[in-house]
Amino acid sequence: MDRALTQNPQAPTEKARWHSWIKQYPAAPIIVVLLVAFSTLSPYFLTAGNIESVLIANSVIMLGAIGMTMVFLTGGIDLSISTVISASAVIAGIVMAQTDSISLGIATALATGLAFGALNGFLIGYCKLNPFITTMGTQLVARGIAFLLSQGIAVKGTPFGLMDFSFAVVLGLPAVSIITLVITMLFIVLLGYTSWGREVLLLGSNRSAARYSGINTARTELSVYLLAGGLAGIAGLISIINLGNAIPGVGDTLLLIIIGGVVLGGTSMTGGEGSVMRTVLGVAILAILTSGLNLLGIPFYDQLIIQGVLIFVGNGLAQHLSRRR
Amino acid sequence: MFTKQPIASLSVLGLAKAFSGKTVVKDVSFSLYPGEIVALVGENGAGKSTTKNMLCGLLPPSEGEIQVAGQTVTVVDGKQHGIGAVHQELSLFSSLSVAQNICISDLPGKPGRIDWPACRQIAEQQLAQLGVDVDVNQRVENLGAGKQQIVEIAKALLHASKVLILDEPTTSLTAPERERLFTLMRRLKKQGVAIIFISHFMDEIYQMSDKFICLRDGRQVGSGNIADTPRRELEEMMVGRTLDEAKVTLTPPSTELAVQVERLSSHYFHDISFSIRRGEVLGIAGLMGAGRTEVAETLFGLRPFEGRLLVDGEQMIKPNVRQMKQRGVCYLTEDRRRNGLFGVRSVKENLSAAKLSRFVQRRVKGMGFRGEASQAQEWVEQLNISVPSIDEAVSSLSGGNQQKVLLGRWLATLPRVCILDEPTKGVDIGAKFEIHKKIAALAASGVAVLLVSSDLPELLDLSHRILVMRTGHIVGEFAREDFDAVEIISLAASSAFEKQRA
Amino acid sequence: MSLKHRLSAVNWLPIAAATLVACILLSLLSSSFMSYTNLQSVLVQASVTAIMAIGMTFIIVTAGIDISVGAILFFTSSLFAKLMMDTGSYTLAFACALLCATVLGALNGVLIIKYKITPLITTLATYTMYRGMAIHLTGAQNIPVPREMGFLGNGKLLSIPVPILLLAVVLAVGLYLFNATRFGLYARAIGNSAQSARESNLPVNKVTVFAYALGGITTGIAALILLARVGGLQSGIGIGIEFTVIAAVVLGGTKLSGGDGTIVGSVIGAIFLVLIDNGLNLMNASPYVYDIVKGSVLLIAVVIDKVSVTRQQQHLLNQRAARIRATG
Amino acid sequence: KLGLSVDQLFESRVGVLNAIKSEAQKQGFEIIEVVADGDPQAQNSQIQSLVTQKVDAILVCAVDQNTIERALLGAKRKGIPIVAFDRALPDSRAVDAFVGPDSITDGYLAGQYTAQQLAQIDGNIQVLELLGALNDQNGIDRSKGFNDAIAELPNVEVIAMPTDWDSARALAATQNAFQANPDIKAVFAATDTHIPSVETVLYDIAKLHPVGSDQHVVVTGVNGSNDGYQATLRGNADGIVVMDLHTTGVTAVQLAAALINGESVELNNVIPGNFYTTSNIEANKANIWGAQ
Ligand SMILES: Nc1ncnc2c1ncn2[C@@H]1O[C@H](COP(=O)(O)OP(=O)(O)OP(=O)(O)O)[C@@H](O)[C@H]1O
Ligand SMILES: Nc1ncnc2c1ncn2[C@@H]1O[C@H](COP(=O)(O)OP(=O)(O)OP(=O)(O)O)[C@@H](O)[C@H]1O
Ligand SMILES: [Mg+2]
Ligand SMILES: [Mg+2]
Repeated sequence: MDRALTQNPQAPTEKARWHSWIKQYPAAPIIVVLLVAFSTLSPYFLTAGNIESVLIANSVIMLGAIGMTMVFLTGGIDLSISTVISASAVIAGIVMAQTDSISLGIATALATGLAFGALNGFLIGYCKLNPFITTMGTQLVARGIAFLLSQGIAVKGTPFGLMDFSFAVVLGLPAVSIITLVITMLFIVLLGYTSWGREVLLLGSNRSAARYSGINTARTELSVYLLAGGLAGIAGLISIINLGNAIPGVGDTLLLIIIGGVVLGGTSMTGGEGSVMRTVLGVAILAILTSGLNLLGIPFYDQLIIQGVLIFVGNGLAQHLSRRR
Repeated sequence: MFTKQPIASLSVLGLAKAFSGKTVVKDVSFSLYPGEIVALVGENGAGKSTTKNMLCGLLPPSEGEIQVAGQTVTVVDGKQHGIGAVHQELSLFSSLSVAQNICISDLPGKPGRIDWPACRQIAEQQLAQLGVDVDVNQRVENLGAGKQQIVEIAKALLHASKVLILDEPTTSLTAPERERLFTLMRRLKKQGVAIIFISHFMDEIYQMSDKFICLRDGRQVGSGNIADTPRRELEEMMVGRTLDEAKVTLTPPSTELAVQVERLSSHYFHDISFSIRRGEVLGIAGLMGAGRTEVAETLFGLRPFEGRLLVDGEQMIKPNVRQMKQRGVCYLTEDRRRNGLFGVRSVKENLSAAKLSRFVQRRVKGMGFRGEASQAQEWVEQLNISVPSIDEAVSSLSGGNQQKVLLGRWLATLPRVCILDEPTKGVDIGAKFEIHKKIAALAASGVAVLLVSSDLPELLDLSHRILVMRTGHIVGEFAREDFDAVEIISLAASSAFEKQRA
Repeated sequence: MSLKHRLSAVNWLPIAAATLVACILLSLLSSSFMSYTNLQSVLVQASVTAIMAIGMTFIIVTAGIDISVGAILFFTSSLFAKLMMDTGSYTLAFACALLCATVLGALNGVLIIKYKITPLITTLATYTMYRGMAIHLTGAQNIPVPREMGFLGNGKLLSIPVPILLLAVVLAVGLYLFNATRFGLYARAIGNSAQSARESNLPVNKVTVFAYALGGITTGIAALILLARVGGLQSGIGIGIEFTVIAAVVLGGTKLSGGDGTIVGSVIGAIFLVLIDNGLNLMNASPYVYDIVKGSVLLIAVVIDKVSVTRQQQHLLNQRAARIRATG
Repeated sequence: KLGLSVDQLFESRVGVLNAIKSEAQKQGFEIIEVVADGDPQAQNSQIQSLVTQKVDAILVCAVDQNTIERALLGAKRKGIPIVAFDRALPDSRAVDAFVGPDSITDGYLAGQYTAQQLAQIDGNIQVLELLGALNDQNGIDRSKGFNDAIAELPNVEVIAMPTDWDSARALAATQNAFQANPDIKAVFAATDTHIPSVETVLYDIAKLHPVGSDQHVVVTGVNGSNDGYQATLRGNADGIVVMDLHTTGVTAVQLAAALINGESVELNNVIPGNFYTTSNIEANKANIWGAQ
């Protein structure tokens, strides 16, 4: 009888496991291909210096992308992440320039991010406003605040302690990458192994069903935007460490890169499906791609074209791999 | 060929379907002649819907041949071949109007200029045939589940000139609407339309069909004339084993009140009062749109209300779902797709969704889900859910199995008050009996059960008491010894008759 | 159906109300606002985004999105300017530009249905591609267009500015397509549920490609107007406009989740967005407060929208409750 | 090998890049070019990748003058000379030489001319200023220079409108500004690529009168693009400050070559812009990088 099927589920075969793994991480094969290609094509690609600079340059993007991942999991979108990064950097930069206190700077960066996150979360979670327009509104407000407070130019006077930190190396990795790594792991655990994380996924999968199951959808949603804001705050601070100064436009160009990284990793925009680990891989694709194409000396506009084409080729590849048995 | 029979409207030979290597339908062969109604029967997950999907061109068969009116076709095109289907899960467009939904596959007028008045007229005609009164300009999302089902049927009828496939069309319908549907099926039959009828209600199958095809685990295990096959035999052919005597025994309830409802009113109902005792099964009968679902949802804290609601003697003021859950109340929704299932998530996660904290590992508070998988596996076995693995996405399950998952989710919370809205919607006979036994056992253990169902025999079998609702009011109450199917239906329906007369 | 009932289905009413409020406020704050010429110039300014928003509405009701329209605009303008410069033939340049915009739009649709990647990521990829192609084409050079082109940007026919006329034409065609044709209905149906659409045998692929192609051609028209108005190709023209366009559509009452939307709403949404800038310009606001004000106004607009929708629903519910009480 | 790190691609930047590339070719240098597309973090890592590739010198135009210091110091430690072009890095400890415009003076030249033209008018004079991006130092400096010069007139009110270097926004802003203040007597565009937009608006409201006419609105700009050149030639614009992109590019490579050879060079090499008016612009066509 076929009931046996349910009672002793077949031990997954090697092939089936590979199959489901690829499904889980559609970005992985693309990364492998890119790594192999670039390291053969450019002798500089796998040098310590290059790896280090790629890690540092993508730390801000990674933190923003984690926030965006959570928001996407609920089926929402947060366009304000990029400019909240800028606003937090500027406000923290000003506070640090005035007080020369790093801890106060960290606190303000975090507080700024959380404040914007709370605003988004309240409006979207409790007032049930449309996430796209709402965060577009806060995006502009955050950008405006960043420009108003800094008058458009970099805020100078970053404490030397923070500058030194940018050169610090822990376990052979730049300190900012270690911070990013720790936060990433934290969120992998938070989303994958806590009831809060599960509630976020369920909420995104079917909001109405989540309500019918007794999940406090408004509060969960608020917490997601709040955390995304907090991460943007930290990202703003990291941008100061990386760049030495707080600049008002630092996050503005990152929005599409962040969204691209998240979706490339395989987190769906409609909610309920995805993970931080996928986002790590998605961001990695973009990071490897830009670094590799730069090292190969490909002209900027051709890089753009190649990036676009590779997204389709890569996705085709991933789909092909997951379809084959 | 020396047959005197007319050409088959539709015939299939060795039809098979596999999803990523797993065969779910195999060796299905039959012919369907004009003017005959063939019942497609089988347990949940037997492959009925999958077969239907291949017959109406939604899924390409992995193997086998389909002939329409004697011609072999590679892909079935519903409109061209005159094949219409009512799908198990509603396939309506919620933000379009009823008229637009009904006509969408065959719009009147030119492609560049739809004739909207004609469209409305067609829709009104279709609905009039089914004898229901629905505003065709209304958006479908504003209709209750029952009326949506009617719209779905009206839509399929429109271009089913040769073959009509009905996949569990009656799950959301109450007796009068079923009767109208059957009348219509008889008329179509007379007109020479061949009908494939999928249902888990044996009464209906014996009432309506001429022949049957029985599937078990994706294989065709029998076919023949309904008239020559005793009901018992067909049932056993479906499940592949001998069935026990299907009779649940009810234990008398205690006197302790679990739920009291006093003068409850909302936008959907008015002045509702009743109480449920521990160990009692209280049934609510009514036509679709009577407001039963709204009462049930209100009791679960999903909707605002006026009046008093007491659980265990404690008044609930503006309760929310969480508070009701803490009091041990659970609610099984009638609309599993919209309000129940987390489609892309796994069976395991769907089973644990209502009681996440139950699985939380204690060592680090709030972290990890130790025991989730084994619990889920246990429920899968208890409810006999047919699923390749508990990590499978719940949306790939068959309809009846999805319903079981949902039921499992709430039974897993070990409720003290159980509100069940159409609990056996789409569940096969064997499993339905198991669920009935479970409900009876639940009541026997002191759980108060509120049972909302459009399946009157189910209500009569399981309830201690039945309330009858009509347009938002309670219009009658029957104790078990006074149960009378005819009287209950006429009480529930009288408003509909009034409306027709007016 | 009662009038109230009918009105509740008109989902562009909230934004229309917000626009009206904004107009009243602005006419109080700035004496020059209510002049005929200013209102006309508001419409002219809105024409580019409004035309694009009409195309985008079709895409969004299919539950899609097109991030690449800004890049299509950039590429189309580049192609047009380049062809004008190299060949001097208006016919050739116009034909190629509009054709190319349509093809690029349609390509988005084709890629979406071929690779089954979400529309966002597909159009994000084509956004970088089209942008790269545009820079490749012109080498990031600015190219002037002939003065006669200016007719498209600030010429007048029957004393109505040409961009407004073009907007009216596109609006009329859009309304017709949306409300009277199979394509319009199918687009909404697909946005509601692609699964159901397939079950109902709708030509999902064709409709999808056509919707994106419409997004492309409206972008092409907008590109030509913009090019005519700014007098020549500038590197990066149009990049970033996609968010304004999407915002106009969403403000207009179209759901990003698809299935439901209005063309008129999108146009009003575009006008509303231009009003904010216009008001700030008229009031001589400090350049630094622009974004803050714009953001706040957007937030207020969604709140107003929400409140009015909720009130309408509440009203319908009360009506129902009264009916039920009456039957008792 | 020369590393070339650029903030973004647009017309005038490409003008300098072309000059750099042709000069580099003449001197036998190979060029490795990276474009940051406006992202300071990207530029940082790109500069580091240039260091990794062991270039002999780095020519850099910064996205933000204050934020690539870290990467530049890294290069400096490897002994790679650094030449900043177009955008000054005034506080940098890493830069060995700068070559580029003096944006304050450029703005000042345009302002000075405008002030002269408006000097005879009595009463309150309104002047429209189309700002560049609010976070671009060159834009900020041009504005500063222009305002310094115009402030010499006692009765001037400057109406500043943000444009973010975007012509469409410049167009809308000009249109709205003329609605609110129909008496605007002069327009200053931080980049002369916005001048065609200004012409569109003036034409719309029937105020497009050539230089010399009574009702002429004074229009000036900075840059030297073909847009500005043509407008000035037509007489719709009074004049433009033209940056000498060719000299900038050539000088940048020469400075780099000198530094590689260990020669000491001047730290600040300002290439002044020239103000050409309708009367003399045609004669100077050869000096205008954008003119076609
Ligand atoms: N898209 C799919 N991917 C994988 N498996 C599927 C898919 N659709 C159906 N199945 C599997 O095929 C089997 C048959 O499903 P089907 O829906 O045909 O059953 P059914 O007979 O209609 O049952 P029910 O009475 O419960 O509706 C089930 O085991 C189901 O899990
Ligand atoms: N989502 C909804 N939006 C608006 N009205 C609704 C909605 N759902 C149901 N209704 C209306 O509420 C009334 C009662 O709904 P419903 O059909 O759920 O009642 P019911 O007694 O549970 O019937 P059923 O037999 O269908 O379960 C109907 O008139 C229906 O039109
Ligand atoms: Mg089924
Ligand atoms: Mg119900």
